[in-house]
Amino acid sequence: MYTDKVMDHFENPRNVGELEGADGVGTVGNAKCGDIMKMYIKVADDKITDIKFKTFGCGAAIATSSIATELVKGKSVKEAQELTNKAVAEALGGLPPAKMHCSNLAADALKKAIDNYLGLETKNECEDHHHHEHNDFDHGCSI
Amino acid sequence: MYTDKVMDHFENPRNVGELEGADGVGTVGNAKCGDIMKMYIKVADDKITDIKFKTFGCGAAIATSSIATELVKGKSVKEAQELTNKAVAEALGGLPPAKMHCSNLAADALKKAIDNYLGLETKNECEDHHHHEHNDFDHGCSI
Amino acid sequence: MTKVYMDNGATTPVDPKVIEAMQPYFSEVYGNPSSFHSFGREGRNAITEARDKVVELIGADYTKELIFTSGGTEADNYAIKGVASALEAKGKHIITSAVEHHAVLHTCKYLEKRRGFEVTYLPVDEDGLVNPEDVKDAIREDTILITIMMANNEVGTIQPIAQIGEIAKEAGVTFHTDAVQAVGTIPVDVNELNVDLLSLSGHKFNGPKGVGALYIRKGTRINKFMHGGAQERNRRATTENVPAIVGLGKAAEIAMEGLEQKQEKLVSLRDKLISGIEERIDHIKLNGHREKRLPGNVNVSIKYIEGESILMKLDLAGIAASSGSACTSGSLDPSHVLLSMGLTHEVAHGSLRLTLGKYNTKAEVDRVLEVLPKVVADLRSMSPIYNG
Amino acid sequence: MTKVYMDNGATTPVDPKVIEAMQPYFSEVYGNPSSFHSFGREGRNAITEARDKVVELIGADYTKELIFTSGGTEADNYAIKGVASALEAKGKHIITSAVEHHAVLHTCKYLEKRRGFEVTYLPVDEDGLVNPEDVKDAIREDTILITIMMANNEVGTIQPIAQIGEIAKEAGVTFHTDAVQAVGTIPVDVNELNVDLLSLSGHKFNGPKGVGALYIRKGTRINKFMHGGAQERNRRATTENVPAIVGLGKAAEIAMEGLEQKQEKLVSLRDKLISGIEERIDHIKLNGHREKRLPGNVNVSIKYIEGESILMKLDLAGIAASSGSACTSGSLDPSHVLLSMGLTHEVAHGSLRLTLGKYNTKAEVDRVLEVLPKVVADLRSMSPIYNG
Ligand SMILES: Cc1ncc(COP(=O)(O)O)c(C=O)c1O
Ligand SMILES: Cc1ncc(COP(=O)(O)O)c(C=O)c1O
Repeated sequence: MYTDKVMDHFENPRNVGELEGADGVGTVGNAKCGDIMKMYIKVADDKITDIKFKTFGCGAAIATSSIATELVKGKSVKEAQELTNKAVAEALGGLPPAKMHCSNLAADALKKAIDNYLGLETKNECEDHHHHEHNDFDHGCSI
Repeated sequence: MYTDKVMDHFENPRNVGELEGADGVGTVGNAKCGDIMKMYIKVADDKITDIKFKTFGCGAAIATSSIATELVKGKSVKEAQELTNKAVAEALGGLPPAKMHCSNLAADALKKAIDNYLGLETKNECEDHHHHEHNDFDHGCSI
Repeated sequence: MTKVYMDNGATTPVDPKVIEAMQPYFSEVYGNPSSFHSFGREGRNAITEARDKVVELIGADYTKELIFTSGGTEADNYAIKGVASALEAKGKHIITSAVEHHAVLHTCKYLEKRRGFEVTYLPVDEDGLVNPEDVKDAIREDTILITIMMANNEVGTIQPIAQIGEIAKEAGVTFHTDAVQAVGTIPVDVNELNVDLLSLSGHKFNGPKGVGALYIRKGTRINKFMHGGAQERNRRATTENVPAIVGLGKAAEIAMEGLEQKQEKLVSLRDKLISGIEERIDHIKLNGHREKRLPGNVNVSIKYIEGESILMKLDLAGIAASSGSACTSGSLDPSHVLLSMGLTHEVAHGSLRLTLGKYNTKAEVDRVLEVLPKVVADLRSMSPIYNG
Repeated sequence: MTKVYMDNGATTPVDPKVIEAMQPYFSEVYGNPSSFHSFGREGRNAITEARDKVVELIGADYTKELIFTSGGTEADNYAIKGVASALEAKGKHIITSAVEHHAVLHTCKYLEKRRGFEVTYLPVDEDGLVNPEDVKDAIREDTILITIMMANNEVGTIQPIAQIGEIAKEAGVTFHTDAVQAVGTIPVDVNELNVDLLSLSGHKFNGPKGVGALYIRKGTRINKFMHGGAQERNRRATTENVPAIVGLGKAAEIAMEGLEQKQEKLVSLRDKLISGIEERIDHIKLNGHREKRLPGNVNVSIKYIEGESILMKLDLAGIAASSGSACTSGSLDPSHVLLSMGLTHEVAHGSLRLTLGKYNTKAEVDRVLEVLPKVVADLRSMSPIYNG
């Protein structure tokens, strides 16, 4: 179900942890959604010099968080802002369709951390991401 | 599905054939019903001295015809008249439920042969025996 | 006694290569394919592979167009009830034929009796063929489904499905075919046939019993038949029967590779059997179309005698066959197929079906040709309606 | 890596003795049981024997009360839709519980949405128990069916079925229980339980996948689910899946002989596992009733972490388990069972189910108790909501 790249980032997540004295912190999701991602960034010379994450969530959530930190570390703030959830999924060699929306929020978390660094307010993204219509018959398998 | 006794009478039917100069001949069933039995008897001193049958029908029809001839050969006409389809089935060690009605007509054929010997008229039994109610969903398996 | 099995239309022995393919999935790779872990993953992958093979066998475009079922009957029930339920707001008229398998006929009757549908049962000609023009004429404003079988299980007649499919397409009516007797024995291509739905069953082509599939063309509106978990992309609930599905996949693979060869072999055995019977026994009638006919199907009415007693005599000689006589099913009327083709009850009662499979041999055909005439002579000598 | 399979609630490996029993029915005794000849007869006899064994396992009075199906889901669909269809003229109200398997819940939802039925979903307490008084209170004039599962597949809670059965009996309402998780693992007797209908499934007790059965008490009014041929005494169409039915019979026989022993073993492993987890990991919650619980079921919520990632870590260590987290199913809400028991989404997301089977060992329990605490510590260290 998951690519080798996802498994690698799940087993050996890069940049896990908190950053004391972070310049920006961003959180998306909530436990009700099943995923919470928290990103910490340090910025110097308009560059992301350090980045760490903490994630409550499934394998995809952890792997996307991990690779996102790798993708932007050392990049300019502007480049980091341009990172999309889609690009994150692609960097992992793809995600299962079911995971594309609900666990692929790392770029959003990063954006919120940058906004926080830039002094902007943003809303929690969870509602948007999780409450697309779904039908009662469409539950998973209980086995 | 069939008892050994049925199989024995099917494989080695007793008294098959026609009787030239029969004293009584009786036929029941018709090809539409799936079974036709024809019984020939010779009577002397109020006894069934000889009996033969011809049957178009399934295994049960052939076996019941055969054993019925055996059961009454040498018996008095009165005794032969008292033979029932049920007694015929019992003599064979039983018949499958589905066969109890539609292929178990040997006693009726015999009775008609006796009636014929006695100079009585009887109606064809087929209609009575075959058109009990049945439901459309109750067909056999086509496989 | 050497036994001869000529009832391959009823079911076939499982190919040893199929049994071998299934074997690991009972107690080694036994995980639930919906499970998250490695045990489940392996089962899931096995299903994917099997699906690819079946999809290829019937020429479908997408793997997600194929849903595994518990057999041909479930595929037929799913197709007919599923479309009926999805489209009943649009119309409640269904067109089928008088010679369908009971899995189709009784499902249609259920819709008539309990769900307010109207069903047209098209007649067939003396060879068992449906006339495509009749289908065209039967289509109404409220027709939501046409279901006509590809090949008849009793008499082997192959219907002009591609033509009917074209008519259905033009009229915009969903078209289902029960191809249970066809798949694995003759070429089947869902696109050439213009079908939206197609039923198949594993045990008819040397696959396992208890597994089949319904092809559902992308875009076809259909509701569920089996409610529950989200298996089969949420279209058919129940824990996937992995070994059986793997077996069906293997059977499909084997069938595809050997299709032409199998067909040729069956046709040659079949024609030998037919001409042999016609030479040796008088007062017989071949049922079904002589050319548009399943490669392995022989169905003859043997006049003046009754089917079950023929089967019993053959069985005693070690030969397995079947009959459309009512007496084999314990019901009262003989085969609805034979009656629909215009046979009298009397002649229909005396029908004998010999269906060849890939394991049958020339020697077995010879054996049948040796035994059958004796059986017939024997029974006719007992028959009050035979004046030989 | 030695693998540990603790997902027996999802499915179980087939007992080698069951595989052995099935073997001849693939390519030796392959005849269609509805066929007339010796090949068919042998299959028919095998089915009769298998039926006797399953009937004995559940204490039914008559063999004809048992109909084989393709699994638990079909048995549930058949029971619920079949009774609904037979009795809809009498009433259109059904009572069930909020914690049923989807095979029951989604079937009820279908009847609500498409067939005009009204369904009462009874709540459960924090242990997952239905209150029989609630059942009593929910019965109306037009109630035609009560369907409450015997044992829950996720949390293992065993319902007071005999009591509910008595209430149903008194009220004259047909009562069905989904006993898929119970049969073969705990004693099940249809008469003691006062049930009219009972579903079971082979693959949950070391029998084959793709086969199950519905017990139908003599006199119960029920219509068909699968239309077609007259198999199973004209109650369920489709060519009988002989090998699977034989396998189910063998599994029933084995289960009956070893029931007490199996139960004792599972309870001891289960309790070791539960107390071991409770000793080693903090911030956890046992889900389901502590005593009224399936012998092999362990279900715990591990706070501050999410179920799928727990499963992944366990899987990497060779341990197969399952979770009620939404993330394992690709849906959005976690287990409806856990939510119905009052768990918050957050806690429900972190649930872990370990289900023991007859092949699990003490050493395997030890292995889980060694690995799991590390997995939990590891994930908690990554969790933004854990302040260890
Ligand atoms: C034409 C046809 N349709 C449907 C079926 C039903 O298939 P199954 O027995 O796999 O349910 C059969 C055979 O039994 C068949 O010959
Ligand atoms: C309680 C319960 N009911 C029904 C089912 C469905 O059974 P099957 O997968 O055999 O269709 C299951 C398991 O999947 C179950 O645990």
